[in-house]
Amino acid sequence: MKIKKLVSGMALAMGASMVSYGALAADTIKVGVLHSLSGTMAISETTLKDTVLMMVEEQNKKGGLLGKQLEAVVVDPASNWPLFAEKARELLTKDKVDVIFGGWTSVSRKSVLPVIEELNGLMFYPVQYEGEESSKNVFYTGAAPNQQAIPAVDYLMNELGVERWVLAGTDYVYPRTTNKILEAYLKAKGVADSDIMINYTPFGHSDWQSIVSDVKKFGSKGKKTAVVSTINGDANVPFYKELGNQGISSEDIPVVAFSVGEEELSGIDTKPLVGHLAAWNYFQSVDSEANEAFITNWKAFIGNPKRVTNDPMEATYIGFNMWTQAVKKAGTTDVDAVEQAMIGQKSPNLTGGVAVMNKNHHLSKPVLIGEIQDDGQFEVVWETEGVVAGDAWSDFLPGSKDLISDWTSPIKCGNYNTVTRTCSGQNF
Amino acid sequence: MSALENLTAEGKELLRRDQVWPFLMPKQQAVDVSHQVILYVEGLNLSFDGFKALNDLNLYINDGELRCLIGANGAGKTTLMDVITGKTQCDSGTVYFGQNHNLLERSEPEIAELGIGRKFQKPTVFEAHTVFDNLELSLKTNKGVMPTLLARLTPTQLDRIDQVLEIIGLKEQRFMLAGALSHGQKQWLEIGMLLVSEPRLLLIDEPVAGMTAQETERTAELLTSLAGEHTVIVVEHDMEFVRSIARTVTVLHQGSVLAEGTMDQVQNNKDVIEVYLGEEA
Amino acid sequence: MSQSLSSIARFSASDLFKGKGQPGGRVAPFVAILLAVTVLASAANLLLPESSPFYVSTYTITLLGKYLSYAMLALAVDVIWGYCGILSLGHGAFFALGGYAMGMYLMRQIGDRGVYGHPELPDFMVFLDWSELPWYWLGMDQFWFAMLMVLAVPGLLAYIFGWLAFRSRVTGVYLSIMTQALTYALLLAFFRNEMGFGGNNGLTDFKDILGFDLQSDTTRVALFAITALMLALTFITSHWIMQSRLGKVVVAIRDGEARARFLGYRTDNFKVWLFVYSAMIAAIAGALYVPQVGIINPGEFSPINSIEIVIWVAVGGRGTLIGAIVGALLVNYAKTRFTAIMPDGWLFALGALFVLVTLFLPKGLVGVYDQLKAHFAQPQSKSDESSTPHQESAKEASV
Amino acid sequence: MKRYLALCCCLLSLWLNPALNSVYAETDTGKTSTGETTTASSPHIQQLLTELTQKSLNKAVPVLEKLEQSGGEAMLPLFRTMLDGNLYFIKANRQVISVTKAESGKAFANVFTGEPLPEFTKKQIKKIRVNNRLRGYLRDAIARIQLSSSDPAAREKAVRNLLSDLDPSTIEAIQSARVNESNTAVQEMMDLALAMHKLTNAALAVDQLEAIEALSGSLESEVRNLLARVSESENYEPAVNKAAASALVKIQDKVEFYAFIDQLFFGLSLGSVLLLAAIGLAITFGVMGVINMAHGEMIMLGAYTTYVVQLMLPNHIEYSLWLAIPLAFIVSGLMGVLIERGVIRFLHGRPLETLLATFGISLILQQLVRTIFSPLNRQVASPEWMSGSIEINPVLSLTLNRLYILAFALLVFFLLQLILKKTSLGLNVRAVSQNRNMARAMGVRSDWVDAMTFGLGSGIAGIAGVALSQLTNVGPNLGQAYIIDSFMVVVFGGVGNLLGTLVAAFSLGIANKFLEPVTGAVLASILVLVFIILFIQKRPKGLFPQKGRAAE
Repeated sequence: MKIKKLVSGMALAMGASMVSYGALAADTIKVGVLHSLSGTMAISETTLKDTVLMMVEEQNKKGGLLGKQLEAVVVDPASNWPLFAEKARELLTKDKVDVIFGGWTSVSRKSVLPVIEELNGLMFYPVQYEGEESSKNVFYTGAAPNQQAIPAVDYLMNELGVERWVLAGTDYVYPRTTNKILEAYLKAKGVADSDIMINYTPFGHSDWQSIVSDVKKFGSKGKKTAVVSTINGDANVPFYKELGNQGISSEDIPVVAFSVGEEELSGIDTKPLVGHLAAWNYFQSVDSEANEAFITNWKAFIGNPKRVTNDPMEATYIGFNMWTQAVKKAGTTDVDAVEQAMIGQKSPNLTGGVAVMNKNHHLSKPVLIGEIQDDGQFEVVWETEGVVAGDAWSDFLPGSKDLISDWTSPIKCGNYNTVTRTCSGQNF
Repeated sequence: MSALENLTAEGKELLRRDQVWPFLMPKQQAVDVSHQVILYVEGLNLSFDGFKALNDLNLYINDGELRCLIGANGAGKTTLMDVITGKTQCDSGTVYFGQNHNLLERSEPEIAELGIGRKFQKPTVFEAHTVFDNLELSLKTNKGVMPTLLARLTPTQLDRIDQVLEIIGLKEQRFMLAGALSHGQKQWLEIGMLLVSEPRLLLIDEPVAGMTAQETERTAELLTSLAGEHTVIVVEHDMEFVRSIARTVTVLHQGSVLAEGTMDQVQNNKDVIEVYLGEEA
Repeated sequence: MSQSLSSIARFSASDLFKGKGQPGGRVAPFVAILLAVTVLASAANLLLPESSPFYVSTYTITLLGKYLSYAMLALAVDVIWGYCGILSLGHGAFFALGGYAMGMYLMRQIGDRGVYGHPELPDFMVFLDWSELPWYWLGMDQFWFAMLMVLAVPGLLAYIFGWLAFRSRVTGVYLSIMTQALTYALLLAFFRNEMGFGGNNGLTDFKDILGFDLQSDTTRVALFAITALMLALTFITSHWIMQSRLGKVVVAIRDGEARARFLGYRTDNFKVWLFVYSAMIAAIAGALYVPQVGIINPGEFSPINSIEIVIWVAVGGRGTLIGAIVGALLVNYAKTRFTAIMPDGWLFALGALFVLVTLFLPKGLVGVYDQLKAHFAQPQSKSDESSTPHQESAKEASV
Repeated sequence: MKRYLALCCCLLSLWLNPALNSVYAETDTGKTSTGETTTASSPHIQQLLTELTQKSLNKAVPVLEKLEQSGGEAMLPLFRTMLDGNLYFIKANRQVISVTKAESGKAFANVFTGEPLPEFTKKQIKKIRVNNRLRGYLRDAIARIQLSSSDPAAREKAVRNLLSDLDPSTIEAIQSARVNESNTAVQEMMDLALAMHKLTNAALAVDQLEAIEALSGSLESEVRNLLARVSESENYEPAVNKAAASALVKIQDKVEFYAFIDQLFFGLSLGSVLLLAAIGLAITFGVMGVINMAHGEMIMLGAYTTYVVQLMLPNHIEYSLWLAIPLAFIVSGLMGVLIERGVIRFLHGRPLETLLATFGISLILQQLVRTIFSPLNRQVASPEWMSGSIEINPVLSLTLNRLYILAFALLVFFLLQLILKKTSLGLNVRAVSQNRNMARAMGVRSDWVDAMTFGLGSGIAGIAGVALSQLTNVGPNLGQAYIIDSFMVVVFGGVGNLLGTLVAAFSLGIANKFLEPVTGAVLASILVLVFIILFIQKRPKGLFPQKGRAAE
């Protein structure tokens, strides 16, 4: 019978501890931070958590927002995708946060999406992604494929005269979609089927011998060849090492990567990488006053003069600034009001110029191409003239070329089919 | 063309009306002991890494006989039992149970189902079960998965268990965990498990190790009373014990039969004396 | 005679609810508590206003539902490990397969409400340019068929794997490593986008189940209640099985497989049967888990997950059904609390838990509880102890 | 246990502190060679140099071309410095200088003479940026200039670099260089270039056929591409088309043969990695019967040891590995002994429980590393002698690091065999593994043997970590990536049999690499896993099972 008491006691304790959270005074504006602090994604996401905390601190120094202080609520979804949904629900129902900054992987965003839409929350997603999505409740401050992949290919094609293409990626949705878009784009530009090689590898792939040797063979056909890499995280180091060891230099076959930034390079011996490329909307090396200030603040905040900044951090920075502006404009943190106020918000980029939030919840940003230097930084070698508007639905995919996203009246829809004039797949 | 012929020939063979398909053939047939021999072991060979554990071993056991196997360590006694019960595969040779059951083709449970029970050298009982449960599990019943799931003890079976409990003297301990029994009691329990399963052939490996003199005596009594209705093969080192029960004794040496006969015959056998010179025989 | 007769009859259904001292004695109270908590929590969510201090939020309900499906998963592992001594490091695979089957049904229920508005294809197939539904997705729009698959696919996999493994006597450590390889191979396979299961993203954005909106509180409460009921049901069934002669054979196989074989039990058949049974419970747990958390992806196949399940069971006490459930609930609750307080410390705590439990609590918390109870009960009656051998035997765990 | 952990924390942090304090600086590798000041200081060149500092990236090529034409060999140091990204100019007078990293900050020097210059502040100088196009040009230019280099290898390389772009001026240069060339390899390469030129430019079919004759058998990709073009081109006579096609087929056969060898090498190399990762496990698992789930973390510790060694000796990267190998052995080995003494000895005869306990340890170790070194991957540099590859011919080159690791794996394997076969420790280990009680009765201190065995197995895993640090990321998840593969290798090979582990590792490696081109990397690993699962069903004891009663 004692077990009974134990079990019932436990149940009660569990119930009580959960109930007691509900009612907390709301004299602050709560900012939810939904980034993994443990597990495989902690490497990348912890930085973004710290960025949000830094922004919150700065905002509070400026006197807060609407006369209230900001309060960050940090939870740890532990790189576990179902846990993202659970923690999002916790943030919205228990902590009643006014906005969430969070997510890194696509799957984490996909996991959170139904919850955010059900509970009408507001989330800022700061990482480059595959597009093909536009939710009323999410603002995408990272790059869409047309803000990263397509300009990069343009650069290779026009500036370096690349004719043969290796699209190498880790086997998940972002590389798949990006490569689909690129393939369609390249073919539209007249590249023959036989001049495109597509290759997928598993997460954390470490034995690149065969693939690099294939790339080498593919590149020895007398036409200028480049690798467009959507290889994810950990797999990059062995990939570049193998490239270096098999004698493929960046002049022979340049690699342009979309997932390699300053943070990733800080753990790599960059010697074999020098000259390879990356496409982002931000590089730490960009010389601008705003950037210098940001970097100084960041190093001071984190207490480590060697820490680097990267593109998702800038995306968080822009997202946060836009949100504060939108809240000021709306005069409230009410999600619907802020959502409408967000559209058209302008915020200076760290790299110069001004980012604008479009009707499709994506940003207009400049695109930069940088070459990796031996100090782990990028040297900008090319940039777009003016800004590129993020495109939620790619024009190069058959399924989505008729879709647009427009969150202003009268369409007010994330995936509006311009042919059938219908709006589908909305969760509210 | 010839392939086609082969195929039709095979097809014809397959459809012969005078034969039942092998997999449809009932496996459980009564043991055929019309020649009075219940166990035929012929030309058995087995080697482990070059060591010949069994070397062209031949052995015939009559139905209802009580046979003792003796021999030094490594003579192949336990290995022989392993081969008979299907635990170990031999390299060559044949083992028949009665005239119609080739034991080498069968797995341990099938051999057990044929009615060959075994007691191990080291007492092996289910320590996490009670004495009663140990016996219940040993009952001669349908041992398929579903019948076992739905099994209920019948009054006859209960009586049988009670009876055996009486025989092995563990009536008091019926609800005690087998793991809590003394060594001797475990020996008895294992014998009880054999009894309750009503086997045709009992293979008993060192039954009296760790028993008191009194218990040994009772064991001897029990084993002799079993012979006749059952066939019993006993492996034992205790010569006193062997003398007290044995009618026929087989001496194994280096994996083959060295001598066979009554205790006295064996003891006076020249080869045996030569091999065991200076030993107790 | 009559005495032993009654001892045989002790497993009849009515006795389940009045047993004393034996593990059977835990069935009735546990089921009663479980159902009571379920009813109270559901009522508190549906009937009370949000302002009431006793209101239970939907978040809590969903969380409880998740815990309960984990408990069911732990039960499945316990049945095969605690009772039969087969340490499966791949039960996460069956859980995930069940989850995927349910996920496929839920995906099909979306119909043309996907973002691309395709009448049949799930979104991820549309943007991968698939023109038609792969054959294995056919029929998954029917609830009954999907539920059949929830049981059939993991069951079949368990059957094939078990049949191959147990027949050739792969045991102990080898088996554990093979089960781990199995779930690892499935992990890699489900990561592949060509498999048609949504790759890394898995299946998500579910809308409704059997026509009920998955977002509504009522549906969530209902799912929670169904999970509780299924847990109770599988608990009672497993208890009944473990008390039957089959259960005894299973324990006998754990402690002396060779002996059981010499008694005429085809132990491989028993093991396969139990393995399939256990896999099916895991699959049901997975199927209940998915609609509640709203996503299923290959991460569930990861070998680490499967090992974690084992530790729930070890913490609670293997070889006792209640132990597995208590372990799963406690560890998961601790995980939820701990990761919120100190995310870095959690892995230290979890790691230490593994080491300490194996070193000092081989019988888990239930073992400690029993020891304490026995300690306090000792002066009263010694006969009580001797009449409860099953309890001892059941939690005796030698592997 | 806790005490041990605390102790090891202390040790690690003690280790780390001086390491963190010492500033990481790269060795001075880019030495500027001396050049001829006279040419370099001519006013024309000075003007061009100033122009170079003013042009944007994409317009720098013409300037460089002029420099090459007028400066010739004297421009070599300039081009090299620029290629290395070390070319700067002083903002004030637009004079180009070379800036290289040195032990104490930066070294400033005259580009051409290498004369040291006074220090400049960051604001005073500006880098002349290079991009890939410039690098490509510079490399070609250096090659052209080097046709008259004194090093035959450099000359050969120079000619090869020119193969892809044979314009009349280069051909002229090659022709004139050919006359004075004495080295046969360089001669052949030059003849090849001339033959290629002849094939494209000769008017007569006879000459073309002769050129094809000269080209057939060459494995250079440019030659293949040219032959392929010729065989399909309508500008040539059919006979020439045909000859080119048949020459191509001949080359293709050769290429395929070498591709096969290449793949075999890949397989062996993967196998050697598997062997290194698994061999320690083969000892702890095979000999002691302990399922050490923390084995991967022992590898990880070895890799981190390499990192720490490099951190402490930033100027001796070349030798760091030699120091790291024994240190990694000691660190991982000690950790292994700690684990054995603290946990595993209490779990004797309960292999499945060692599995759980060591899994817990692996979580703790991972988190420990995360706390101490941060969750980010750490940077481990490869020494020069391990970078690059041995080029056997244009289609077959064996990467040096893989080659070294292959040799190293075999060396470790044979050393281990030697230890087990020839030393008293080995004798004791084998005795205990075969019959613990007997060994104990014979006076073998089985406790001690267990600890040593576990330490040995873990130490070897640490060595594997040093090797892996040269191939892959050094991060907290390093061990996880290899643990399942290691178990597969040991189980497949047969527990308790080192030779089995060797055979298993190489056959799995090779199988994986031969499957990969057909099925893709993911499916290849799945297929290998499924194969092992099925194989174990068929032969539960692996490839080389232990026989006899001891195996029961």
